Amino acid sequence: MRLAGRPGAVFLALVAIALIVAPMGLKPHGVYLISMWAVMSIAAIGLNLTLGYAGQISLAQAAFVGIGAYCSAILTAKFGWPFGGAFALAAVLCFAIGWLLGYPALRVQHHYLAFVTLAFTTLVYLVLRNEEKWTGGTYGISGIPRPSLFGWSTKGGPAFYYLCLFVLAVVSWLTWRLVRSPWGRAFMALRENPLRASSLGVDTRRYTLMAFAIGSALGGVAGALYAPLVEYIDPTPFALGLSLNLLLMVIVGGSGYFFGPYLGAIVSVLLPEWLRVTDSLYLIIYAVAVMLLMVVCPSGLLGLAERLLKPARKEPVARAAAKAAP
Amino acid sequence: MALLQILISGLATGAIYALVAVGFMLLWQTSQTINFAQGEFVMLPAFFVLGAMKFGGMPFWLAIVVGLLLSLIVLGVLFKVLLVDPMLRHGVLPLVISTIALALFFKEGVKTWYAAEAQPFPALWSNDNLEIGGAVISVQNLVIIVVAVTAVLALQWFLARTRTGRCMQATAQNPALARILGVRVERMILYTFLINAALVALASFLISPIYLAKFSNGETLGMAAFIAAIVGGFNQVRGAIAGGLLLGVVDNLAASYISTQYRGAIPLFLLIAVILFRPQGLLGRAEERSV
Amino acid sequence: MTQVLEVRGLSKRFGGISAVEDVSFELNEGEILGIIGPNGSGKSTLFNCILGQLQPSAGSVHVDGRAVTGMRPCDLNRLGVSRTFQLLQVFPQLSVRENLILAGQEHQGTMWSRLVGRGDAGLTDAAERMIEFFRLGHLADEKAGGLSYGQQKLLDAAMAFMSGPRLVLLDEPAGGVNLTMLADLRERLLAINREQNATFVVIEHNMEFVMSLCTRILVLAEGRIIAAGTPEEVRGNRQVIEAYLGN
Amino acid sequence: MKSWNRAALAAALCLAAAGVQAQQTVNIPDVIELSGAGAVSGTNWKDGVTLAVDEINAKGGILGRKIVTTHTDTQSNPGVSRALVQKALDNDPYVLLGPVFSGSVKVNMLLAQQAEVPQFTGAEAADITQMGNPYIFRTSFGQQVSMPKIANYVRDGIKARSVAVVWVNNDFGKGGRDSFIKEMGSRGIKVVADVSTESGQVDFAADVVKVKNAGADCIFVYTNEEESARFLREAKKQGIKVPLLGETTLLGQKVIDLAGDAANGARGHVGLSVDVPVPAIQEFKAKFSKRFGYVPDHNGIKGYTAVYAIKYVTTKIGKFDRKLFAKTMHGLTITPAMEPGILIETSWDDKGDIDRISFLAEVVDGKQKVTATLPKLGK
Repeated sequence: MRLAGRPGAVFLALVAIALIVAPMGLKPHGVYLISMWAVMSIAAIGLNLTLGYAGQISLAQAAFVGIGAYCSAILTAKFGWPFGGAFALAAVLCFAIGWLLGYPALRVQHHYLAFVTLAFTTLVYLVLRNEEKWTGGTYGISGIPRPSLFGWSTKGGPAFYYLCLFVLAVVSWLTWRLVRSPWGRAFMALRENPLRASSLGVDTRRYTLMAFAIGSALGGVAGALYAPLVEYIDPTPFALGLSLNLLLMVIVGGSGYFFGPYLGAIVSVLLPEWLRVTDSLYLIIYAVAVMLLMVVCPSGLLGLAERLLKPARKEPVARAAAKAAP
Repeated sequence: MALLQILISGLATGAIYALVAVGFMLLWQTSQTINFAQGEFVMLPAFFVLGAMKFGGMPFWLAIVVGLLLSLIVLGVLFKVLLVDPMLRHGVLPLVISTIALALFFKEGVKTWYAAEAQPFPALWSNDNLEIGGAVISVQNLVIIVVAVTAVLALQWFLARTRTGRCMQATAQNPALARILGVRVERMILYTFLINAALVALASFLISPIYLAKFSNGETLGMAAFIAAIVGGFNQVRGAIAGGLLLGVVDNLAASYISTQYRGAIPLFLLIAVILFRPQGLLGRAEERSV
Repeated sequence: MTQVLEVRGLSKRFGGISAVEDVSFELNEGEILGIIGPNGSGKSTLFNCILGQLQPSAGSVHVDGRAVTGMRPCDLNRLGVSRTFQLLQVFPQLSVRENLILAGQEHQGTMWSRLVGRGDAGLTDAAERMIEFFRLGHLADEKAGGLSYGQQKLLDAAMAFMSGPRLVLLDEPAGGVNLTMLADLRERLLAINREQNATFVVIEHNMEFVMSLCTRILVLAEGRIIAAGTPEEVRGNRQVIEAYLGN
Repeated sequence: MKSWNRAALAAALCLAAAGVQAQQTVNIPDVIELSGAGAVSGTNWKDGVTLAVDEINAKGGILGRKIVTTHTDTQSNPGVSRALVQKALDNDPYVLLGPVFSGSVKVNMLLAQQAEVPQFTGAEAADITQMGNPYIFRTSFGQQVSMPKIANYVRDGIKARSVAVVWVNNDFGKGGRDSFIKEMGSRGIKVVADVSTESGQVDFAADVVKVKNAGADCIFVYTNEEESARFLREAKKQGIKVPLLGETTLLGQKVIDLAGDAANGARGHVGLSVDVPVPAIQEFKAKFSKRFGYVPDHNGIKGYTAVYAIKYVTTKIGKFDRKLFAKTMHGLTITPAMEPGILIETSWDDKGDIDRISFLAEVVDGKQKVTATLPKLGK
């Protein structure tokens, strides 16, 4: 989606200002939630790169959030590393593991790739749970400190929110540049027609691995923030459920749209909270809402927006990313 | 003797996986539906039955009939018409998301409107045990193996030998061509959904007396069926039954001889190995894949 | 004249069936070589073997004297060998301009410079010229998927030329294109051939198109070359007529 | 009785201050597992709380104020539970109820401590009360209390030399298993098999084979209810003859219902259960079952008694003072005579740990039969 022109820029500026002033109008609970939204957005942006742009269906993103979270938690809480170092290592580690996980993608595609990455997520969960010596097992790791950066403590909710927001902004800017660079174009070529891409000199192998590695690194970045945000981690949040949830964020927001993950994260993180007014029915209503949304706009919220904004256009063919050939 | 016990118990569990895996695979074949709610599909029919007994005051046998009918309607027809049909032409992923949401809906629905706690479920057969060469197997387990294998073989016979079955296979392999040849493709796809609904209902009635009925039962079962379908071969009915039985045995062997903590990992390694080195599955035919 | 492409004893067998059998030919700079033959005569298999999409069972391929047998398509492309496909192969979600920039970008700079450098890899002007050349100007910002079939064929061909290739292999460029568009395409191909001394290999069923475009023609039947020569020579060849009509 | 006077005085003062005070409410939010792995425990807890709150409100509330309780679902996820506790704290709660999962408790007890809000938790992990948090209170035995009791039984009752342990690999089962094995070590009893099982596991054949082959004198089973039932059935099928021991969950009526006659002979320690022969608890069980249509487990009692403890303490101190509430709780004993809703005499120590009588029981003919009553530790 191109939010081209002035209205788009103005709108974005307004959103940015709203995000900056948000903590002033919110109670600590609200600040915590939008911090969680920012963190999940980062993870979903990563998945959107791998899946939405490069067309590689991955259900491994939860594992990378988990690896990032444990990396930052173990290094800061157990070894007293500064946050910056742990954060960087989490990103690099996930980049490397993501690169390796890309190799199966060179052999298999579509649903088969989804199954392999699904298995990977569950395997990582088992390791996190069973290797108690390192990960604390089911006891988890508590007392994860919120960092001080350049003498500025992020202990308080709003301060940590600004850290999350800052990272989100940097990630957004880098991703924006990436998807508009030749790399982004090559990713999309990979998604739409790898055979043709290869005949145009696009090194599909290298770009596939890169799409996995970068997407996974962003998962790690999100994890590295998740751990100090919650200040406690155990393996359960990083099981397959989170992968499916992140997939939901990308698809519901609009796979392959730059702003899709931000909207998707709203749906996944904030919508259930808003629905809590319905008490014990809130998850049921949430499930129905997601199904309705998918029936009404299978190409996600931004796909719907695009369709409504450009009614003259023919309905675009189903996005290649969403297509799994038999 | 211990090994025999493990093998026999593994086969009994594997038969259930197979039953669920077959339906899973049929849906994929004919309509490219990766049903992430398949486990919940197995969980639900038992609650249809319990609900019919509790709220409708029906006797058990009648409740079973009602449960089967409800399954056919809800998990067969409604699932297809309301969820799959509108999304099918938009590729696999929106439908995947929908089935994930559907799984949540079923789980939460049962929990909210029936009970969060595990429920006992009346047994269809006696709970006696038989002894085979030192290993013990319950009559119920034996019945499960027999019924599952029979059902799958009957299904295979149906698909290969009857006209409708062959039309269904034609639809699965090439819907466009099938349509040209005069096959009523829409109807064939509906049959697939009905067969799946019947299979999961059967699985539900067979296992609930042993495993109890609980809203969260689908989580484990769905995953197992999923792995069984892929390992056995995504395009072969007998592949799915081989996959299911293999998985049941491998799971028990892993727990016995490798590590109970990592018992869940072994089937996953099996899954990854099969996908990477024999993607058509152990018994499947090679399938055309994009390079 | 310099030799651009040399194929020696190329064979491809699938199981026991031989799709291409001992095919040899060479191609000089500026030539337009047509390859014709009945359906199933192995034309596309031959293409795919030359282009590294399939691994040949035997034989060798040289481009500019360099052995490229079995090289990956993307590496081959970066050596200056470009192609179009029999079936439509554009990127439907990208605009016409983006399609063209993509087609050229991997020939510029390094992986790193493509990551941090300009978004268009400095190719906007080149793409603009190509758009003009193929007369797609009014469609530059349209998504390629929204173009008509013939327009997509033109775009497909334009993409093949975007990297300034040394050799272009065109797989049925005329298939399914209407007459006006066909004349357009032929004229554009001849213009490129003239202006840039570009070298082509064309697989085609449309005899008229081939005869009017190519300088030399190879005839394939059951995986073997049964005739070769100028369009006039081939037209009169008895074996060729038999191969087409069957016996 | 001095406290009663003070309460009356406080109530009178409140009424005097403004006529509308009678309509005032007290906010006691409940943050609990209502979906995900903890849903069963959480639902029981929630219904127990609801029952108590409704009873108290029907009788006029606490110090004339009606209790307002919102139940929010943590989805059994510590990150979500943290958000919800934050939300609860944002609304100036008097006391906090829940959650049951110890991982979640570890996250949010720090928040409650910072806000100086007392918190009643259903968690049983040993370390929760060992972090020096003066605002956390248990509603049942911690595993560091219950495991020594069952360990003594293994040594003195069963006279076992070796034991096999079967546990569910989540934060409930792992914590119990670790405490139990430590207790076995200190008593010189050998652990010959250590079998981890999965939450939601259906096939226990391999696990039973394993413990059977280990040849232990007894088997300790520490899993959730339905897994316990499945294990018991498989154990019976494979003809296990040695005693099967458990802690609270294994002997519950729920497990007995689910496992059928396979449960017969199972024995062990029961901390808190609706099956013990205490009239007040039987009455509670009847009320609960009538209202919610199912038989509660110990989490139902935990939720119920927590609310009554709040009522008693608040009435005792005569005002809604959180700090004083926490201070009063330490070293407090509540007997059914003082507050019938507590069901059974209960004491809290200075760390927030609980002390009650408990029971040794055995399943006989499909019923839990108490064979001995263990006194409170403090007596």
